[in-house]
Amino acid sequence: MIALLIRDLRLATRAGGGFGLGVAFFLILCTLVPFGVGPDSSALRPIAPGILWLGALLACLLSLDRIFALDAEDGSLDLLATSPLPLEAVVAIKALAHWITTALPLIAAAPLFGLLLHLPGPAMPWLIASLLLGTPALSMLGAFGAAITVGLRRGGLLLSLLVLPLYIPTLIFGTEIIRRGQAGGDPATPLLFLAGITAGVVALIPFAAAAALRINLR
Amino acid sequence: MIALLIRDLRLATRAGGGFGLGVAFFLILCTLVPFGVGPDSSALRPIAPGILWLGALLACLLSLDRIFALDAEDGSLDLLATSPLPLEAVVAIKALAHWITTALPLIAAAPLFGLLLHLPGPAMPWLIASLLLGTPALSMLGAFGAAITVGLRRGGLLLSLLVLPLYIPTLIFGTEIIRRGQAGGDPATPLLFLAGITAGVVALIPFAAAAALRINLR
Amino acid sequence: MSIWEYANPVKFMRASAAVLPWAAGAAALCTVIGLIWGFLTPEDYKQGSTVKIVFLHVPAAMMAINIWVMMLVASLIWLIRRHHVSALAAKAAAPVGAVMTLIALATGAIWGQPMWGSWWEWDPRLTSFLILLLFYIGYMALWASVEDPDSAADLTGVLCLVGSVFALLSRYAVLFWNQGLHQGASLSVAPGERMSAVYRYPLYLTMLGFFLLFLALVLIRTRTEIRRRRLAALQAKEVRA
Amino acid sequence: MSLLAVHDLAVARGGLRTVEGVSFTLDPGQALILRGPNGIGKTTLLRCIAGLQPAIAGRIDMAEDAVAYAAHADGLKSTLTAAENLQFWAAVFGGGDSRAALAAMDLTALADRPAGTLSAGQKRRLGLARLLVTGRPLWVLDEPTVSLDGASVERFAQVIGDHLAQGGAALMATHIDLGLTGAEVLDLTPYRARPGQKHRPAGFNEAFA
Amino acid sequence: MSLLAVHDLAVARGGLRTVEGVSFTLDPGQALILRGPNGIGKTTLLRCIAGLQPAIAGRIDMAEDAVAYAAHADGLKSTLTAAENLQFWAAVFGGGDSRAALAAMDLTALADRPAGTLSAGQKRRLGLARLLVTGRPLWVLDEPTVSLDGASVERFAQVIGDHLAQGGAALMATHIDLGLTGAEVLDLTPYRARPGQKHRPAGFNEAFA
Amino acid sequence: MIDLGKYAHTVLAAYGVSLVLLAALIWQTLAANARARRDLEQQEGRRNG
Ligand code: HEM
Ligand SMILES: Nc1ncnc2c1ncn2[C@@H]1O[C@H](COP(=O)(O)OP(=O)(O)OP(=O)(O)O)[C@@H](O)[C@H]1O
Ligand SMILES: Nc1ncnc2c1ncn2[C@@H]1O[C@H](COP(=O)(O)OP(=O)(O)OP(=O)(O)O)[C@@H](O)[C@H]1O
Ligand SMILES: [Mg+2]
Ligand SMILES: [Mg+2]
Repeated sequence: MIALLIRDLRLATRAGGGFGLGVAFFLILCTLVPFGVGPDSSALRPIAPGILWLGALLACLLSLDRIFALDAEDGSLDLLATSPLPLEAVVAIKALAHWITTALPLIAAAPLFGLLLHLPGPAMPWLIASLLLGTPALSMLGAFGAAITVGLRRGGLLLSLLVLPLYIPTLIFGTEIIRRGQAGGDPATPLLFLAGITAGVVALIPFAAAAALRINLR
Repeated sequence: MIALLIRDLRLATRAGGGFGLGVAFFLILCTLVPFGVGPDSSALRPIAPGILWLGALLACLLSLDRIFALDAEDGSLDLLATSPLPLEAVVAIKALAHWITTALPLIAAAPLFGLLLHLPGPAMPWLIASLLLGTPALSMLGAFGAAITVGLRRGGLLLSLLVLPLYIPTLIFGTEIIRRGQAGGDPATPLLFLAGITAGVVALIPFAAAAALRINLR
Repeated sequence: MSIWEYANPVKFMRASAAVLPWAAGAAALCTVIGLIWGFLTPEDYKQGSTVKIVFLHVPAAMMAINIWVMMLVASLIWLIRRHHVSALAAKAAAPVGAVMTLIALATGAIWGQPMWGSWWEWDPRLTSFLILLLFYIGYMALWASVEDPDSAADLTGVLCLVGSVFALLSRYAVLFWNQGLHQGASLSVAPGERMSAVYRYPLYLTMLGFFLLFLALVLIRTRTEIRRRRLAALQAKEVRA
Repeated sequence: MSLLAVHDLAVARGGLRTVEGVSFTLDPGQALILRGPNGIGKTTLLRCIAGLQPAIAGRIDMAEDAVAYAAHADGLKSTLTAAENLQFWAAVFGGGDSRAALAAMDLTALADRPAGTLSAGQKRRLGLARLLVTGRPLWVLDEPTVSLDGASVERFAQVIGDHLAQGGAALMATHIDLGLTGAEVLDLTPYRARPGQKHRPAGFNEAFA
Repeated sequence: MSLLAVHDLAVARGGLRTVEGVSFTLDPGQALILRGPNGIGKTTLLRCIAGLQPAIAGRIDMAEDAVAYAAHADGLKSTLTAAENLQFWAAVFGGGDSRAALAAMDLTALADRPAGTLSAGQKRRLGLARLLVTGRPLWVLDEPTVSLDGASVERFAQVIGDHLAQGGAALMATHIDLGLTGAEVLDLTPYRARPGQKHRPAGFNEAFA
Repeated sequence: MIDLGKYAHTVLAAYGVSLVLLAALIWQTLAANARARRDLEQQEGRRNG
């Protein structure tokens, strides 16, 4: 298990592994938004939480096809499926590796991007908290989508369509936390909901994803 | 030339061709935004032009890897390159096919999504006009990015990274048209600039894209 | 001997080994002295001690642009004359340029906090630098992603060409989009607008220092790339044999 | 006791049966070679025994976690070195000395090379070295010697011989002669699935044919 | 006048020369078969003549737009029917009767099947039918008979014979005997590139080795 | 020590960030160069020896 995690992390940081591309994409998105909606901080501040969450979500989304597709192409997935590791554990580990290589750098960089979008200082801790709590669910749901589309040739857009609706609850509660924190309200309720969603997803989705993989392997 | 265009359109509308996925993605995005920024029309109205343009841009982006990658995988690209069609024409036709299958449905659906985001009525014609004028540049620049990344395994995120910065001028002038039109100002200047950019891009980028394809073919 | 001779890797290794100690030494000297001198300059009556930031900010901003231009030239030399070292020099310069852009952005942002009251404004000057950073990132990411070195050199060359045009275009678009807060060029020749000599001479020195630093770093990095390429070439031959 | 016992097995690919009625047993120290024309279903049968797809009919008896499978694709990561690739699989299968496995396939000199820079034959040897670190008794091999030159094929035959001598077993599909003395051969041609009424369709294509 | 004349050609793959000093001419009615061990550079040479990659040294003389190229991949779209696939290429090359081409490769019965549902050999036949609709005199073929059964190979040899009789020419790389009478054979083994000082490196790998 | 006035934090932060970035760049450059030299010498040694 540890070996699989280490291998995936190593692959991501070697040449062509795409480590850091997610952050770069996030940066571009944050740059593009003011071009779309105008440079005033009064226009940017209210949408900043939403944009930051959407950016995280899309950066996640665009890196999903790396989770299983590369392993399926070079035959590793067959070998992993016949190894002593249960396929559920493989899914969970790969989602974890995706989270570490994509979401974690993104969370680390998020305050910086918050500055770009004029997110006020008091909202920053809530931004971090909501991302830390919510992104594991994004990675896990993404792994499920990737498992379903692993056999398809250019599944990118289809993958997005399958996965985005699954992301909606996470997105809603995530932004609500920031908004309430920013307004000085009480973000406990959405925090609780978000934690519940993430816990449920992390506990149950690996089984669904492993089932999807088994179907695609045979 | 016509034959190539017809074939690409036919492929897009057959099973698995991905026709309509762009609009679906656009729809999801537009429904996600109110969740992100709150449902008040006062919050939505000022950002509506920007969101619509960003949505169009992202929907475009996610379908780019279909432009050349599928043809490269099954060997059609080699055969097209040795055919009497100049590679520049192939690029131009494929960008056109991408525009017709992705951007055109999007433009047709845009007023509907404008309504969802409370874009005021007088801005609608400007929305359509700016999209009509700007999206050909998006498709063509996307074809350039797709040509550069055609040899790569999972170029999705990299493709976005290369293409999105190139979209900046188009995005700026496109939203500026709507904003000025909405405010009753004079959108002639940004319209002119946008037309200029699109004309320049459509005239020159096929050569750069064909050069990139030749490099990747050898 | 024509200047193109230096495009031969062996000759380049020899020549750069000779130049490198001098460039590195001069770079260290100019940068350190310039920065210390700059740090000791008196306060500005308007900006207070923040004026000292200029000795980092302006040289970095200048180099950020100049390095991209140098990459463009090197890419053109590769695309037209197929000199391999030229392509590798462009590759070597990109990270240096990206760091210079980052320094200009960071010092500007830190400066903006007391001057404009916010860390970041979507001022055209700042925005164009952010866009420049994006182009640097894309260029480096493409180099890292393409396995075949010949294709990588060609593709990044084409990208550099197209990217230059769009970086320029973006600058005009951004100017059209938003009015600026940032001051204009105060090194300009127009009298009255010039900054006083107290600041000007240390500034010249740090600018020279940053340029030499860039030169030294690019030479080292190009040598690194040449060694890596040679290693890969030897391995490829071994596999083929 | 036998390592693997297959009774009246039927397998399907793409919703259609390929072979049916296949039975054999494999004892420790035994090697069995599957033969048959292209497309008869050798690969499908091996994947089924490796547990990658379910059988349509029949029974497969063996101990759990006994199989090590090696297919056409070697599952190598081109940016990891040869040693790193092997160490990963050794860790996943919990054991196995990767240094010894590299030596057995004559890869010691290439241990620190990224797998992407190896030639086709060298990659294949690395893929086969993986079998040695699994510590599994039953090797299921699909055309193991593709793109190996003569010397490597001999070395591989010797590795298989050692494995059998230590009480292992091997089931392979191959078109060429490996020079394994004492290996049995099973030709699948007589087991080609015949269309006709079956108790249970193998999938959509058969259910509606 | 000859259709193709190659003088002292050198080609490279992956930044290293593969073969060099290759010269030959091909007149109308003539067929030339390239042979050589795996990896010598047959495919590279053919791609170079087809215009897909530049030569490192030497000259290729031929009329513009004379070449029809067929490689391992057939360039078929699985959701288009066989006839649609062929009609597309006929339209691109401006001419050619796609009905006749289908008939020549015995595909008339399959014309309305989506190409994705054809078997490997049928796909290959469709890929070769494409040559007939190009109307080009010089066919450049890379292992054209892969996955064809005996009857199809014979049919293909006859198609080539007809093409030569009509003043065309064919350049092929193949490992098997096609039964083409009068075809010349060129073994590339003696032309394998030797390391040494060259005026101009073929790419990064040669420039730095 | 020189007096930086009320902007001490600003000035020091700017110098600090810039020098850290420059130091990281220089360190990375030298480390990569040393590594490339070592790998190449190893390979050439293997070829000749
Ligand atoms: C974060 C972003 C910033 C960027 C990318 C940036 C970029 C630049 C560039 C490119 C120059 C060179 C101009 C030239 O010589 O033509 C410059 C100079 C200068 N900047 Fe900034 N700047 C930023 C923020 C700031 C801030 C916040 C201030 C202070 C309020 C500031 C003050 C100055 C001064 C005083 C100069 C030198 C005088 C001059 O040459 O114009 N900059 N900056
Ligand atoms: N993805 C697929 N979808 C549908 N049918 C398939 C698929 N893959 C293979 N088949 C069919 O299943 C049958 C069995 O294939 P299999 O790969 O098991 O044959 P094989 O005996 O291994 O052949 P070979 O000697 O060429 O390796 C063949 O008739 C083939 O056409
Ligand atoms: N993408 C690549 N990058 C680097 N080297 C390559 C690449 N593809 C092939 N080669 C090498 O180029 C050489 C020539 O390959 P080529 O495909 O032309 O051989 P071939 O004669 O067609 O072989 P075969 O008979 O197997 O088809 C081989 O040594 C091969 O290893
Ligand atoms: Mg098989
Ligand atoms: Mg070949």
